[in-house]
Amino acid sequence: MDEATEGGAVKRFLYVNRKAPYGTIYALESLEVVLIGAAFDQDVSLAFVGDGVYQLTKGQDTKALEVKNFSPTFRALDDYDINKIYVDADALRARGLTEADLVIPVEVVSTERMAQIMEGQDVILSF
Amino acid sequence: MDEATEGGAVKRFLYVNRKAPYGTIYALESLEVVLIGAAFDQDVSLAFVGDGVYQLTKGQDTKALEVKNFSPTFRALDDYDINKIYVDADALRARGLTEADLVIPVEVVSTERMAQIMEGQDVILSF
Amino acid sequence: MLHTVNKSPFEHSALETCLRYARQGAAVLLIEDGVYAAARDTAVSKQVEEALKKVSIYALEADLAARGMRNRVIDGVRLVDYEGFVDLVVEHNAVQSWL
Amino acid sequence: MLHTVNKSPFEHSALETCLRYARQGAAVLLIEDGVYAAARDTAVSKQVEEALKKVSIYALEADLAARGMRNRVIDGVRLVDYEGFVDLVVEHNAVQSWL
Amino acid sequence: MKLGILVNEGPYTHQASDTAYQFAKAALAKGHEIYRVFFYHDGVNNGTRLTVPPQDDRNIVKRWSELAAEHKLDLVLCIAAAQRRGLMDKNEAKRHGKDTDNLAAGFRISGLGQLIETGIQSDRLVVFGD
Amino acid sequence: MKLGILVNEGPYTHQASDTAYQFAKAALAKGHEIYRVFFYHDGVNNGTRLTVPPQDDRNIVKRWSELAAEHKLDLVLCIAAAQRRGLMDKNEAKRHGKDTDNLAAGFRISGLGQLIETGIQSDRLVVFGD
Repeated sequence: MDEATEGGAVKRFLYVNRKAPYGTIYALESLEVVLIGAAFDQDVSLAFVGDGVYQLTKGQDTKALEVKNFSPTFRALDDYDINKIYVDADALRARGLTEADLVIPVEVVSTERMAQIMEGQDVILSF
Repeated sequence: MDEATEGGAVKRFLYVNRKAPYGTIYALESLEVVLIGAAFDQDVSLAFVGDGVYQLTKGQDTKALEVKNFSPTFRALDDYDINKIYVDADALRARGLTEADLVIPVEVVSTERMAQIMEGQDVILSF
Repeated sequence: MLHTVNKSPFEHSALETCLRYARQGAAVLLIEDGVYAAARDTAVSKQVEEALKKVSIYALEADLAARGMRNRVIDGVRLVDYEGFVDLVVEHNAVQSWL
Repeated sequence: MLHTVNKSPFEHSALETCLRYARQGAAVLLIEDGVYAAARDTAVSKQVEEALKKVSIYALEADLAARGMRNRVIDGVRLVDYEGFVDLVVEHNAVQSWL
Repeated sequence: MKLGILVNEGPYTHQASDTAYQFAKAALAKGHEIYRVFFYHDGVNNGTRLTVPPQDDRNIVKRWSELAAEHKLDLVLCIAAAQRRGLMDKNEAKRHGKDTDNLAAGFRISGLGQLIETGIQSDRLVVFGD
Repeated sequence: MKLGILVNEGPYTHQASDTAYQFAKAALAKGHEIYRVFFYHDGVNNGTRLTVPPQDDRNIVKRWSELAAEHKLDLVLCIAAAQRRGLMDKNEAKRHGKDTDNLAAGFRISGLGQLIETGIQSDRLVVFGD
């Protein structure tokens, strides 16, 4: 355990996003947690694995569903100094996607690297 | 369309059970529909596919979960003249189960036979 | 018979199970997160292309568009709007939802 | 790290995804419908037996019993009650729930 | 044609209620009749009048109430499912000694028999769920 | 040790709330402290006082209320999630012009910040959901 956690001052928070958008509300409500959490000055990372990578795809047009397209909100994360955004390479590949298909710059990582990132966290919020 | 359906008198109802018990309530609440439906004198069949076969396993003991064990209720189906109960052979096999592991006598059928049974229905209630 | 599938094929077995039971000439309508199965060049697209030889496959356009998948659809998968969904229900003798 | 899995391995990808990320020495606790993965002689039991070489696997006894799986558990999978669940949480630095 | 609809999930969390609503609207636009919309499992949560969705979001409950008013739709919550989940009308509230009810306009609470009847009376039954 | 609990699903439909309850009870029995139980997504449905489960079934809401009373647990429903799903306390009902509220004893409604705080203040956070 490092000093920061010992002192209780700053914890490493990881949000693990595994659900596609719109079919269920988890993706949208998770993003609401991330935005609120940004005010707490913790060490925040976001992981997108499995269907979670679909949250970040470009070209979402929700008009016919009569729901709000929340994908542009991910672009605001940088304003909140949330920029540790990890995307599983295999998850992208299995879905025929590349980094160029995503609405924000991300760090595409291997399974092994993602596992390391998860291992180094204090609090893991999974949705 | 056969005479029965044309006349609106008797319809073929199929209940398709695909969810395991206890992790979610769908299995229990589906059984409640079947029992209520029995009073309507329709032509009723039950299909158990995928995890649905777990609803029928012997030896369920729910005491520590503090929920009701509803597996004995399946034994009451016969009293309601509901005896067309089909279980997918592959679903059993994949889960290491045999007919002897189930609380009621069923007809274990191939995928092709199950597909035929589904095709012959008027109303399919899936849970 | 019309089958509907509303789950992502990458996380759930619903599509796979549906395709096992769907018989020659049946129709499969992909809705909600199920539309991800309609996308080209994925780990499941071969399975869907293979299924097209046996069944008709439709995808709900509103769901594809919402997910940014409108322009990635496998050749042979037909797009429908909600009225087209209603037509499919009317045209088939029964509907099986693979939830 | 402690991982929990509450989904059936036959219908959902949660266990498979969990095992991909679980590192040497991690603990995996099967709960709710996730306990079906602890059963012997199934289509996924080989995968679980393989995983036992890398991680410790536990299953919640109350969930196994409810599902009639109490006497079908793979050798090497350890059973815990709710207090054992609490102990596992306390013993590991963080918990990752694969929902 | 006469269509029956079964909704198995509550508002917002799953898309089921949205899809069922768009399906119902399209069916009515094409001149079909909706025999009944039956809400089961968490679907009963569509019938609460206490939702206050964000202003930039759709109001799922209100939308059902309005569609029901416009087309005389029969929106039925399963009574057993509603009791488990905390949905009740005035009668139910009285019967169970609760101080209030929470049912929205256009919905009514009744037994599971109404679902079976929907299957019998409709030419097609379509199920929306998780 | 100080434990935080997040419950993401409503009562009865998913086992999440049951498992979280048994976990909380076991943790308290072992002498641990529960910093807070936060209810998010459909989890807010655990906080309605209008459930009437069958007599031979457990009363999930009441069980949480009683555990809270006995151990001074802090049971918090997320306000945004509660608004979408029709859960409100007296203040919220007044603020939104609703004629009633439906919050059960022992629960309170507050912001998402309380979840983050639970993560910061607890030694472990355990998530229960679908």
